[in-house]
Amino acid sequence: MLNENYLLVLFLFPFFSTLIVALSRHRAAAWVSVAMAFAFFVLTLIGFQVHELRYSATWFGNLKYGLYLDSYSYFLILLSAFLTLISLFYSVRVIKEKVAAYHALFHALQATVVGSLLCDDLVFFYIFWEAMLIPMYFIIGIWGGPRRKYATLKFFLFTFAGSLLMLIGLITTYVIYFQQTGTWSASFQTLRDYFHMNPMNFEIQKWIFLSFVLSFAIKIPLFPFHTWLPDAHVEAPTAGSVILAGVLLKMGTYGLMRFAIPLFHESAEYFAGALCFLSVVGIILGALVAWRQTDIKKLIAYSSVSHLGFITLGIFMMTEAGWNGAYLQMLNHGLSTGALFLLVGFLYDQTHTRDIQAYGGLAKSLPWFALVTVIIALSSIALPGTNGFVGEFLILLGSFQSKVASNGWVILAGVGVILGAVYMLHLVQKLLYGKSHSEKLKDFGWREWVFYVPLVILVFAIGIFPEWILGPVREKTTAMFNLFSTFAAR
Amino acid sequence: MADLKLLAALCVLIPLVGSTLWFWLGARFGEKVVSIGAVTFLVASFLCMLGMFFGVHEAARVDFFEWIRISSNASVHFSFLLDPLSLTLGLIVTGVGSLIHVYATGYMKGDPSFGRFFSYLNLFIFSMLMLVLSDSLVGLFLGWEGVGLCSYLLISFWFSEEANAIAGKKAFVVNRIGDFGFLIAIFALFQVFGTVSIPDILSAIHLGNLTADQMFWSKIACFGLILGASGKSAQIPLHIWLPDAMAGPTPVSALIHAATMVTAGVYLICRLQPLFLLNGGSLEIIAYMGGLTALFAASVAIFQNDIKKVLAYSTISQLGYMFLAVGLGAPVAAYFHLMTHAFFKALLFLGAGSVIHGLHHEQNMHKMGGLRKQMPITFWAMTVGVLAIAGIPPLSGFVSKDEILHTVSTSGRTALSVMAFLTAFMTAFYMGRLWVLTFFGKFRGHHEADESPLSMTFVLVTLAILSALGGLLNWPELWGGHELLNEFLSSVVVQKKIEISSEAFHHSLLLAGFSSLLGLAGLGLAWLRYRNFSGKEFEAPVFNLFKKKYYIDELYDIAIVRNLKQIGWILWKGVDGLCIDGFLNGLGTGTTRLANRLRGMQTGLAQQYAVWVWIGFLLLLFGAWTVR
Amino acid sequence: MENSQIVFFIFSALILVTAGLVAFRPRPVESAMWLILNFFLTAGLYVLLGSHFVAVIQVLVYAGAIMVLFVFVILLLNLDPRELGTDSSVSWGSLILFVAFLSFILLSLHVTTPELLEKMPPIKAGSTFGTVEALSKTLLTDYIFGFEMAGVILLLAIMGVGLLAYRKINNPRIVNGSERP
Amino acid sequence: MNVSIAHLLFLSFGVFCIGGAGFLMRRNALSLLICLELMLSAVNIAFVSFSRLHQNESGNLLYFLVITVAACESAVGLALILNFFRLKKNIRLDEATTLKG
Repeated sequence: MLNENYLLVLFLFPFFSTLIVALSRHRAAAWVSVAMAFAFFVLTLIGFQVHELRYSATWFGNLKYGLYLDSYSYFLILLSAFLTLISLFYSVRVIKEKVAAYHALFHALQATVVGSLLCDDLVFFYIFWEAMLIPMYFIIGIWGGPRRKYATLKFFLFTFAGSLLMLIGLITTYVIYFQQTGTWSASFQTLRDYFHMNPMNFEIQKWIFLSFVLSFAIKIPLFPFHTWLPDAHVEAPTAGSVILAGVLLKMGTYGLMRFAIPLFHESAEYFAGALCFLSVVGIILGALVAWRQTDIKKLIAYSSVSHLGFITLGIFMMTEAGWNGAYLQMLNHGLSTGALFLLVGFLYDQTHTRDIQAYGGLAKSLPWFALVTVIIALSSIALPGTNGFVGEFLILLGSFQSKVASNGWVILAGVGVILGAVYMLHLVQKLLYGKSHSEKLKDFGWREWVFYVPLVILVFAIGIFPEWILGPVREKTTAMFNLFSTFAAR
Repeated sequence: MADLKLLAALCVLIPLVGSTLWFWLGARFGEKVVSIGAVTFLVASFLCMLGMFFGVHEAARVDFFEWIRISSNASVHFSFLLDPLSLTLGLIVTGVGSLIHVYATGYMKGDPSFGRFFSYLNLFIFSMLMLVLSDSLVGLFLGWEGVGLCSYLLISFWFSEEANAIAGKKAFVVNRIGDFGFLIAIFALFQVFGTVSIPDILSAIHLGNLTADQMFWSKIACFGLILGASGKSAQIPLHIWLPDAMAGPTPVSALIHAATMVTAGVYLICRLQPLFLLNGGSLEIIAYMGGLTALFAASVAIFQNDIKKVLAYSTISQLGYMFLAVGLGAPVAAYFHLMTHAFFKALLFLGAGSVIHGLHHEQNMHKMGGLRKQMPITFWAMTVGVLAIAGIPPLSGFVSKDEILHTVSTSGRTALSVMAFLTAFMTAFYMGRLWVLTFFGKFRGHHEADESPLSMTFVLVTLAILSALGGLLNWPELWGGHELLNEFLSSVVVQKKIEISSEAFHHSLLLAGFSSLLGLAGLGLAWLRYRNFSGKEFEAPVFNLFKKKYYIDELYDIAIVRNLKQIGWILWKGVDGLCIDGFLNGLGTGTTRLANRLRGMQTGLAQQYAVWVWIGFLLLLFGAWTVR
Repeated sequence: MENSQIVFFIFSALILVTAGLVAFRPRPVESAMWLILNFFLTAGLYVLLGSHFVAVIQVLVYAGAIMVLFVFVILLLNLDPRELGTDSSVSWGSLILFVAFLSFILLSLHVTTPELLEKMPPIKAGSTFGTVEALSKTLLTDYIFGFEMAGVILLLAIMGVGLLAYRKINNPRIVNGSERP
Repeated sequence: MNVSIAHLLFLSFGVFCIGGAGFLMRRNALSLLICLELMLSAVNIAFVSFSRLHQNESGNLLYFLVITVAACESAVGLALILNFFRLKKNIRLDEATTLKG
């Protein structure tokens, strides 16, 4: 059986691999990096049976730090490990310059992501949360497209501005805890347990909650803080886009589910209506704008805005089924959007254009590419049987029974389901159908199949047997909602 | 029970396995393997279905595994409900499906994507069976969207033509609008009953005792379901996709867009009939929607020149009949018409396909004519189909349509009656027109026509026999028959029995006479008008309205699609670009400008900095002093 | 008025005058000379305050060593007025205002804390205050850390100056003391 | 000695102000350094006075630290001036504007 040292290993491994990759020689770096990513993936898989693990130690003096793993963090770590593995594998052939640095940055990113997912301590969470920006900043800034300077600046400033507000909220929480108890603690568990028993003054709590939500909303990104996303995606290298969409955006929703709402769920219920409104606007705006894009990556980026709107809707509606669905949808979106970016990257590497008009009739020359694209697109528009459906269905079904906000929002969000089909099929039609004018492209080789096969299998595996994820997640959600309800009963 | 479970699983999984197989094998092993394999698989599935049909006496539930657990006491299962309603439609799906597979092996010969075609077709059969057999609304929804997907894939099967791809997209999106309604209905029903299992919902309705709030949500559910059904079954206002769907290969049109998928809406309403009975107003809506659609589509069908378009509008019109019947509380009649329609409309489509195949993909009826000599088998099969749909006794179409007309005429709704009879007449007329234009007169085309291969004609003949004799399945008791279907379905749906009396007998005879007279009149008129066709159609400004399908496509385009596109553009450039980014970039440039101003302070002269330090020190001192 | 008081005022006045001369004589060499005088006077003040050892150090190190360094550099550079540049004309008004402001604060301190104006108590008889012994004891016990730090700072300064001097030779822009265009 | 600490502080303050004024107004680097020495000396006066007031050695010790700093500062400063002179052929501080923003 795994003990808490497993957590320590899990936590430190990416740092270790960053070091190894950074120090390895130019030629070998890429494969060393893939091997390390694979090792980490296997290491993560080992923990599959783990439901809850806690590790706590004293750093020096009074400074304690704790690691905490449960199903909420576990599956995101798994997703991160998986996506990092495939995107690094994909990059082996694509990235030829500054290889070691590139791969090391991805491992560093992994380290920060895993760090912030495992942290039980708000201060450490904040540190990793901020540190996440740095590797991404360099990945986009060095290996990015022509407008990368603008994109990185925007990306950095947006997210940074948000997190500063969170820092203020965090310190306030910290101080209030001290004022009321006379001891210092930044441990999330301690704070949550305490504030459940002794709720904060609502006026203050409201503002702290908003500061947290703003920070997470920018990362998610929730309307109207989403405009950094299309620019960042367009300029990022393919693997960067995969990780950005697949993992980094999830950190925002994870933060909501893990920190903001459990600590301040009174305020969450208070603001539910407004936040659901923003989510729904995001869903519809993302879908409509995605429809009008000619740049494929931008289209996918806006589709992310739309999808993340569903996730936040599920979260803010504060129902158990909605949360389970939202969590599952986080993973689904990571897989399907990651795969879409990889597919676009596959085309871009051959043609060096992302203009949707430049393609057409690819189904004829690239039948296997077409097959995978259609399957992933279907997962993205939530066709039953694919993973997207289970998540979206649970979100909408759960939210429909919400007591904190009107279920009219769900009906409006349902319109987003229709529009989702519109833009995704628009993309499929423009890429795959019509007159073929790109005959010379090569179809998938073994390298592509290595990661598309698991992706496609996962799409259906989650779509038809979602319980292997939903089961552990539901346990966690139920426990959390029990806590909320005891609070409401008092 | 275990056997039943195995049969059910096999019945559904065989087409699914086939679907993946043909996609892989199609390119490698050539047409022969694929055609034999696909047909064998489907026949195997049909046999499983038959086994279940005879193995199940009462309704049976077959549970496979838990799919999605919603909460601790509610979950969605992959499970089947085997009862008369689902088994009958299942038989039609697999039976007609098998026939059409056989037909398609001939029709699609030589197509480079032969394997892909059968892969999609098998996938369709899988989805349709999921739709029909599923015991939960969510499982039904899986099939519901699955058939929509297959329809999309098959409509845009020849994707090199941009128009086909667009038609496929249109079909999918319009269907999605319906699916949205369905989804909302599922949520609302879950809200009321706390379950998504159909039998559980129905038994809860039987128990009654719904609060006002629950009634409200069940009403919402009804509207959602109507929207869903109208999307899938191409009723007004979501009918626009079906005519365009004719871009797909003809076997597809026969299987999906005539015999099976489009009837899913009728099936859904029959399935949940108690729910609709709970909200009488919704049934009224269904009836009027059906009646209006029937009349509207028939009027458009008269003016179409594309042989498949005529049949497409005819399908819409006949589906309207079914909705009309369901809405007036005669689900068995609707179901009966659904069955006979599956036979004769599949026959008509396949016959049309045979003609198209013979003429090397010519679909314009103006370029046909006199084909009865070259294609005798097709001609005779089609003749049966035309007579059946026109309602000439004693063919199947007559019997089923007569039941519907009977229901309408006794319902006391004059407007609906007028619509129904008018439609009956128009149906006969446009079918006569099609028949005459295609098979009589002089040949007006370019290519020499040949009779189709055996695989196709065999299917035509089989379907012709079914269309002719299908009426026996539910021959009215009034006329000495034995209402097999009615009896069979009576455990599932509620329909008022027609009392056997001499008065009713007279009424029904009168009705039958009138309706067959209408049919004959329509056919005769068409014969007179088009026997010596010279390329001249009816010309009048009014008819433009019919020719242009009441401008509904254009209306939607202007009112919805363009506006949405416009909104998308405004949201992109206006909200995202101008407002949000404008504001933020403004913040950025503002900061830069301010910094440029303040930069002047940074002269590089160390002494000036010292002055600032001095001033700062002074202010601090002053501050400290005032605080004191 | 006592003698010591008179002496103190004379010294104070002289210190202030020399300070003014240091600050505002145009040529650096004059400033340096006045500064040496100023340091001597300050040493005298320290004697009055009873810190004899400090006074000695003031003369030896400050006036002797450091100021010699200054004078030496001045001689080395041998600047003409053009190279010295014109002094800025910070308005005298603002300066006076500033001085007035500070004086005001000090005066108000006087008003609020009159104990500052009390005469300092005389040095107790037998006290070792100001002797080398007392100073060195304190320096090597209580303030040993500061003492060491001072040493480190000096070392760093030596290294810094060395570095600056070293760079001069290696700087390619400067050959034989003159800048290459 | 029969003066109050305030007298001594006034003296220290006066010298400091004069040094500061010189520091701010002179334009040649040498005078600047000299004025700096003056300011440090003013601080020294204050330290030694406090030492006298409390009759312990702390103030005197600080005096030593200050002259250490003064020595370092003048050594480094003069070295810098020499370098500056080599570069610019003068020691006019208004020419040292490389850090202009």
